[in-house]
Amino acid sequence: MMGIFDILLVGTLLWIAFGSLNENKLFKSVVMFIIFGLFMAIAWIRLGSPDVALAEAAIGAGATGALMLDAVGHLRSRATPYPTGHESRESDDG
Amino acid sequence: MPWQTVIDVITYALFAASGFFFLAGSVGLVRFPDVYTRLHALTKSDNLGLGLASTGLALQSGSWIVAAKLLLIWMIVIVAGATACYLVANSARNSGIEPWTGGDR
Amino acid sequence: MGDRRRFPALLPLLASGGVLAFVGRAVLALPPTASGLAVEMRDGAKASGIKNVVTAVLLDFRGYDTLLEIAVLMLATVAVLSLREDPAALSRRIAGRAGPVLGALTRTLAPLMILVAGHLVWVGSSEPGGAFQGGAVLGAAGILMVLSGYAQPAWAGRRMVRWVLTVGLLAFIGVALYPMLGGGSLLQYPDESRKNLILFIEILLTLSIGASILSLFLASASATAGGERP
Amino acid sequence: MSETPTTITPRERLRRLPGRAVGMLLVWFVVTEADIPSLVIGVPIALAAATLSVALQPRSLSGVYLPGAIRFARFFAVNSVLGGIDVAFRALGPRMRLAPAIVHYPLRISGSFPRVFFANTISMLPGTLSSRLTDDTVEVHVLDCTRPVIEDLAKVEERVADLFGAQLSPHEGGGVL
Amino acid sequence: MTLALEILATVIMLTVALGIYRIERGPTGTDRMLSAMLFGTSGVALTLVLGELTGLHGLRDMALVFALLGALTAVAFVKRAWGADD
Amino acid sequence: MSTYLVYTAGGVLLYALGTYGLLARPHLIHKVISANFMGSGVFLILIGLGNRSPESGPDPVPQAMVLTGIVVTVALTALGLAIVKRYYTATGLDNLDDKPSAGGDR
Amino acid sequence: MNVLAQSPGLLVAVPLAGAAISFVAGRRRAPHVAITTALVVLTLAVALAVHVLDGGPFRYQVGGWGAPLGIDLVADGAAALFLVLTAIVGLVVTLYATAYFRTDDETAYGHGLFWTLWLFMWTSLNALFLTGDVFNVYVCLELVGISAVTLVTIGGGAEALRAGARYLFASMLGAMTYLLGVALLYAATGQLDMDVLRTTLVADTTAATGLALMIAALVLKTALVPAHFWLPAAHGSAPSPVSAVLSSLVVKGSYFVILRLMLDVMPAGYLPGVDIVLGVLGSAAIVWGSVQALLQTRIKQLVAYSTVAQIGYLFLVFPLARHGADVLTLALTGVLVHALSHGLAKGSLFLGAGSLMTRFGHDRIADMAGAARSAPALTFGVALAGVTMMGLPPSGGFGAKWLLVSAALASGEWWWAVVLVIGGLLAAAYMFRLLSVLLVDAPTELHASKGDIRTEWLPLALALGAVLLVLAIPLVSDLAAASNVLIHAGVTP
Amino acid sequence: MTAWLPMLVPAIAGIATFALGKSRGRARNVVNLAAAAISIALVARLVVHAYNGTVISSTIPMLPGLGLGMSADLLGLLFATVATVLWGVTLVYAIGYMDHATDRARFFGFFALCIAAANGVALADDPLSLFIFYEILSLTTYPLVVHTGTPEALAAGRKYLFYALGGGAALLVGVAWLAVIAGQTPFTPGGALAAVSDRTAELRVIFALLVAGFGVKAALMPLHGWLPGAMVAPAPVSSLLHAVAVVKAGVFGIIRLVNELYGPELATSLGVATPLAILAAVSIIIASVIALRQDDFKRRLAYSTIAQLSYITLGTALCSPLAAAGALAHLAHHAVMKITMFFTAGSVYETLHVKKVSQMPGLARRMPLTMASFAVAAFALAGIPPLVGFASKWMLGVGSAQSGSVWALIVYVSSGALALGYMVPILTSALREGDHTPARGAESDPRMLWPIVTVGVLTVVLGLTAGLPGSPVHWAMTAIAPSFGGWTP
Repeated sequence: MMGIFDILLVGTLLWIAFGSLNENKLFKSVVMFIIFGLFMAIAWIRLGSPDVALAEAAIGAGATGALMLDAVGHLRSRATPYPTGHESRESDDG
Repeated sequence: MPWQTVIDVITYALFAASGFFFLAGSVGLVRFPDVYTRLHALTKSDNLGLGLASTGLALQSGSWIVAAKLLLIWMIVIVAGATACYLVANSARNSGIEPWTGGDR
Repeated sequence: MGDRRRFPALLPLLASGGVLAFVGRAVLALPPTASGLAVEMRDGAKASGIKNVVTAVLLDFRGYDTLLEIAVLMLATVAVLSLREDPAALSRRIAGRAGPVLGALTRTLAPLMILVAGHLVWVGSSEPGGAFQGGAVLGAAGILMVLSGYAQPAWAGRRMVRWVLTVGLLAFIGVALYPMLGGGSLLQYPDESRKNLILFIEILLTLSIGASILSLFLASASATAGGERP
Repeated sequence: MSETPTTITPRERLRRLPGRAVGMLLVWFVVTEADIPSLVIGVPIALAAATLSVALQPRSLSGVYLPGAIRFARFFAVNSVLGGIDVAFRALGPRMRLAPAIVHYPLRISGSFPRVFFANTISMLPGTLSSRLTDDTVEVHVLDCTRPVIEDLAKVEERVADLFGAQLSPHEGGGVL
Repeated sequence: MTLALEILATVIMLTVALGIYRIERGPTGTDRMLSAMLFGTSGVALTLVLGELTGLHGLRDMALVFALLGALTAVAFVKRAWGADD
Repeated sequence: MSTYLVYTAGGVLLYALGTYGLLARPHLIHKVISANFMGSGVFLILIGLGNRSPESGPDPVPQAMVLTGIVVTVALTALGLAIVKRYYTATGLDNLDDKPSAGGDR
Repeated sequence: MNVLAQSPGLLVAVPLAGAAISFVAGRRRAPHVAITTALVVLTLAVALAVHVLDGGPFRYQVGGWGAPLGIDLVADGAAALFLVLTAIVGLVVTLYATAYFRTDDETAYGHGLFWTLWLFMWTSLNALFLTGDVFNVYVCLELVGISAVTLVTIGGGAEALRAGARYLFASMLGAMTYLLGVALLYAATGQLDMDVLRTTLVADTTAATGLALMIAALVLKTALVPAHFWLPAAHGSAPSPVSAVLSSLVVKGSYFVILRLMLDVMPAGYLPGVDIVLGVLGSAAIVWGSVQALLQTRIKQLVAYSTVAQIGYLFLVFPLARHGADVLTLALTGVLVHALSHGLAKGSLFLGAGSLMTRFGHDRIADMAGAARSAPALTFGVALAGVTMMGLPPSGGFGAKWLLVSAALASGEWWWAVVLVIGGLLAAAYMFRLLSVLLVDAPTELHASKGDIRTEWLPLALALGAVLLVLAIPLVSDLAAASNVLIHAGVTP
Repeated sequence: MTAWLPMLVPAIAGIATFALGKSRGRARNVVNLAAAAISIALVARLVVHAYNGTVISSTIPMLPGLGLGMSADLLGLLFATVATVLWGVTLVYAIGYMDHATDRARFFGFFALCIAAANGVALADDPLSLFIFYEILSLTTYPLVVHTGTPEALAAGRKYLFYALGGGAALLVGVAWLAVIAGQTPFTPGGALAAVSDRTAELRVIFALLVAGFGVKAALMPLHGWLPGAMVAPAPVSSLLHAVAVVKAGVFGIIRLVNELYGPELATSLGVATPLAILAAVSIIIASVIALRQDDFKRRLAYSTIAQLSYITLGTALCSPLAAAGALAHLAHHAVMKITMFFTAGSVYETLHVKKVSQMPGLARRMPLTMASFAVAAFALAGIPPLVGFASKWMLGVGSAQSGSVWALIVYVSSGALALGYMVPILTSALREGDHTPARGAESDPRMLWPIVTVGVLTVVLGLTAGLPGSPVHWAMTAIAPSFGGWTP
């Protein structure tokens, strides 16, 4: 059973990695990358390395994702200026 | 029927239900027509799936403190999930993504 | 990197294909069982009294690597700080508080994250966990607070933050140098205080790592994005 | 919906600290799975966490009403399961029965935290998803507008009010977008 | 029990893999974020199940971390990368 | 097919993929991501091959190495993104080839 | 505390502490921290060299565990040479930078974080020269890489950022490839310590692949042609003190590891053909780099391409190493002298180029006429550094070229000598292209503004060091004889 | 240590000159003149020692197994004496010549460094040391060649560098190869390579490389291309460096190479001497013929230099004791003659801006003393007795006849005739009536005039005293004798 799990996991990892690079949509690549980190954490569990898994989870779900998304936001911010129509509707949450 | 077997059977059932809800959530994510509806699928089924799985695991561990920890985890997931869900829906609304109202699918 | 005007990605393709073949062959040539240094390390860890072998390897046997690793992290933080834009411009851009929903989340989760970070450091000696994991959670708490407006990017260069950033590394160096006074070598913890010294370092490192990760985000969270657009 | 800018004195903050610290210590206890020696470091960390908590949320968490809490928990558990089942069947069904709509629900409950709590609860319950919280309304995305959404939401609001031991004014109604 | 856990793990794995389809399809950035959020829940479950399976109880801490940080990505998306979609 | 080999093979493929991406993808963020994939590939190989000891369990040394590696990779990623952002601010470019947009984020 | 015996540990810990302290010290006090650190490190490096000269190479067990459990530092003659070089160039660059980076703009030069970054780089270089552990090399390389990349970008500006980005990705590619090599090597041998590997390495596909990958990665980091694509932009667009450090020290760091792996760790012929390939690439680098340097119109680009060329010389030791202990001794001493003289001279050239650019306000060689009159010391420094670059006597560069030519002739493979000679002539061509402009008569009032005494004389001091190195060659060859490469090759001093 | 001083004193003077900077002209002159005086005294002391049979030498270790050696033997001291003495004379001339020039600190500094290098070449004890100073000489000359900073000066400098560095490269390989097969090989009269004389093929290649290296400075055709162009340098530079130090370093290298490194015997048996001799002979004839057709005064002198240097090379390559001694003596003699001529050329240009032979009519009246000195030197160069050129040419001729190379004798005689052919037209042109009005008072700046007269007189005096002990001729014979196994003239 776990053989299937392993192959599924590794296959998914490769799929994500390929999908992330074989893509011109930057945001998609980044989301793929974030997901990739989380899958890696699962892979570490399977490889009997909980310390690594924990580190990968903490960093992958936390800092890396935030940094990447911030970078995407930055690169988007000047390439295509935001429409200004939303400002009046904007709530302080979003 | 020994007590452990009862627990095991309950656990199996919980696991099966959990798997079902996880699967349903993902199918919903894939099948539903727009962001908002997909969010529904995501927040409800998956949290339920996690809750059921945690309950099963708590039963198996047979320790109150572990059960409490699993409950804590579940609660955190719910709070975080609800907030994330709200934030995403909110941002989708703000960015002008109109909800699907049927018809074009 | 490659001439992609005329031969799209031919060179990279060759490179990665070559790597694949070369490394694949090497991996397949390996015997299916081998133990590396596992046995030595486990025996060594038993002697050093740290139950989590990985932590023993990280902070004791190969503590020097970890010292430099911490240096890498701090260096990267300094690097990102050096790349940041004018702090005044930053705080103009990132202002405003979180809304009630996000604010509530932060107020709930941030203290919990501190608890969990502390827990990860504490269990590090026997279970999975340690300074980096704890620090990462701590940093994430910081990032969450930044994102919900409870922390200001302009803090990134503050002296107080600098101290927090540095204290782990400084403590580590101090502890590393301390055995030299007694004629030992760098990082040669005295046996009687080994565990406590490691815990001491780990706690301070957690603080610094957390501050590092937060600063990495703070300093680079530079321009307009998301809800903060003008 | 900003909070009223009343200043909170350091004394007040200090007064909240012990309670929070005890709470945090309880969480610590759970997180460490009842590891007693860990209290050496747990106590200071719980104090630190409590300090942060107070710093972030100097206001009292507006006393939770215990019987209400139990009622709420039961209500939430049942409805959450129902919500899951509801969505699961909609997702897995051969023809997805979806009739989504946006509903504006005027808030009756007061206080920042209860309102957030209400909005989050909405998101976890069958067929509803809060998508915008403003000063006086919450905007809700519903999966099936054929159901009596407003009534359901009103019921939820009552439960939440019950949890916080508050009374609600009668409802003036909302509308489908 | 092991087999049940293994099956559950595989199923959860499968559901997460399914979620990747949503990233592939989009169409908006927000849709893509959903998959990341999916992991916030499924990842916790997967971690817990695998932890039980391998006997590494320390993994409950990892699940805790996943749970705590799960929302962070969504927050970052909303606050920093908002609008970074199609 | 033993478990370690599945992950190691995955690591090798991942590494090759990362190499290709780093060399061939013009967008700078793609390059950062590719480098991360390379790193993850190497880590998988390291720990995968460290899992070949049936009697003594996973080798802790590769785990320690990978932990160090992860920290370093995070540092590199953060630095890379910071540079990419500054570069973009300064030039409006997201690639090193002077193309207005190397594929962009549409 | 026995400073001599503790010097390896201190050589890493002291600059690291300096880096940390300079960070908290703030923009104003950081230079003082840096200068103090530089002086201490110089003392320690000399102490280490003295210790090695007295008692031969020694190992330093960090943590007291010893290989294979722990990490050992290796202090041998070659390491001592590189450490002393780093300390000397480091001190001069530090002093120069106090003048060069003086500004009232709070945010200029990375918010005044140059000092911290530089001390981190120094730490990592020292660590790299000392380490005896292949994984530790990876960490050191990353430290070097991150600090180097950041220092390139510290001046700001699109060019620097572009160069920094390119450098960063090259650096990432190199680091990951190196780590992959370590992974395979460890999987095959179960060892990380270089000395243990040296005694236990047997013919094995995986281990060989690992080592080949490691060397390929290090070659990329050393910017050997054709992996030099990142270097000219990075070294050319960084602030001058940074360029000086990058060119004179940083490329030597990864080169030093190649040297250790190729000549010490691996038995002869372990990777058949790689030594020849490295030699051929080195030769190609000499020719290609020099020709490119000849074509540059901007002063720092010229000097940067000169680095590409000069790196090539360092790789000629590998094909020559196969010809017995005598030739190896000559060749190794030759590359060590070359590394030293190039380090000093290239430092001088980049610092000089920086001063010239400050003086003229631009970097076009063609418009630098009259420098000889308005800045004689500076021009003289550049000229002396040029002499070393060309390998003309009396200079360290001459000693290096002599030793390498002798080694080539003694090995019977005279074609390496031809390469060396051609390289020297091409170096003369590009250096005199620069010098002849500087010597041209031109109205000097435009740029007669007095430079700071540090920016005028420090380049000259370094260049003088490079020239006078010729007198220190006996000392260098003593240290070379005390290097593990020669000792393990069975050479008795 | 004493053996180093003739090199170190000018070197220190050079550095001191740089340090004094451009403003302190008087101090600079004092330093340089004092250094010249001290150097002359030092060399004289060494000469006395050498004549008494004690060769002072000293070696410091430099490269593994190889040292940097200085040895004050008679052969080297002859060159050192020429360089040092003429430095003193030239300094006086240069101070006058450069009165209004710019960048004088740089000029005099490198000037002194050049002399230091030349003395180093002279006293170097082994091929490595010789090579090192030889290269230093190349380098320190470059700033002097391009001193004026004009485009043509830069072009000439570029050409000079091209040749000098190419030669240096050949030399490097040759010397290194020699060191690889033979180790440290101090110059020994009669040859230092006996131990490795069986490696004939390698030794032939090395010989060729070394000749190629020295041949550049010795302006051996076809390596002479840089010399005529380099005449754009200020006159003192041309005179001292191109007539004395630089080119003489080349031929001196060949003398060391043939007589004291390979030894005449080995050079003959390897069959490398004869090709060298033929090359030199061809150079003599071609250069002389070209000189005939030059209108530019300094260019004509330059081609004359090429021819005269090949005299020395030819004499050395004949491997006959008398010819070798004649070659060595001619090294000194030619220096004195040629410096007179270049001084004249510089003086004429600086005072009247005359550059071409065709502009000279009237010059003899305008500058009688100068032109008289020039005439003496010109006749000496053609080998008219009893002037200085005669003695050495006689020795060269007789030596070549003795060695059985009659063709060499014919070359010498015919080129003597050619020398008359290119020198006499200068004199006749100067004697013709022209537009230069006769001078009132001094012809040119006395600091330029008197050095010319001094070297002119020297031309006569040395010619007259050629037979006495201590004269260049005697000195050369004493110095060369050991190379030919105790040959006594």
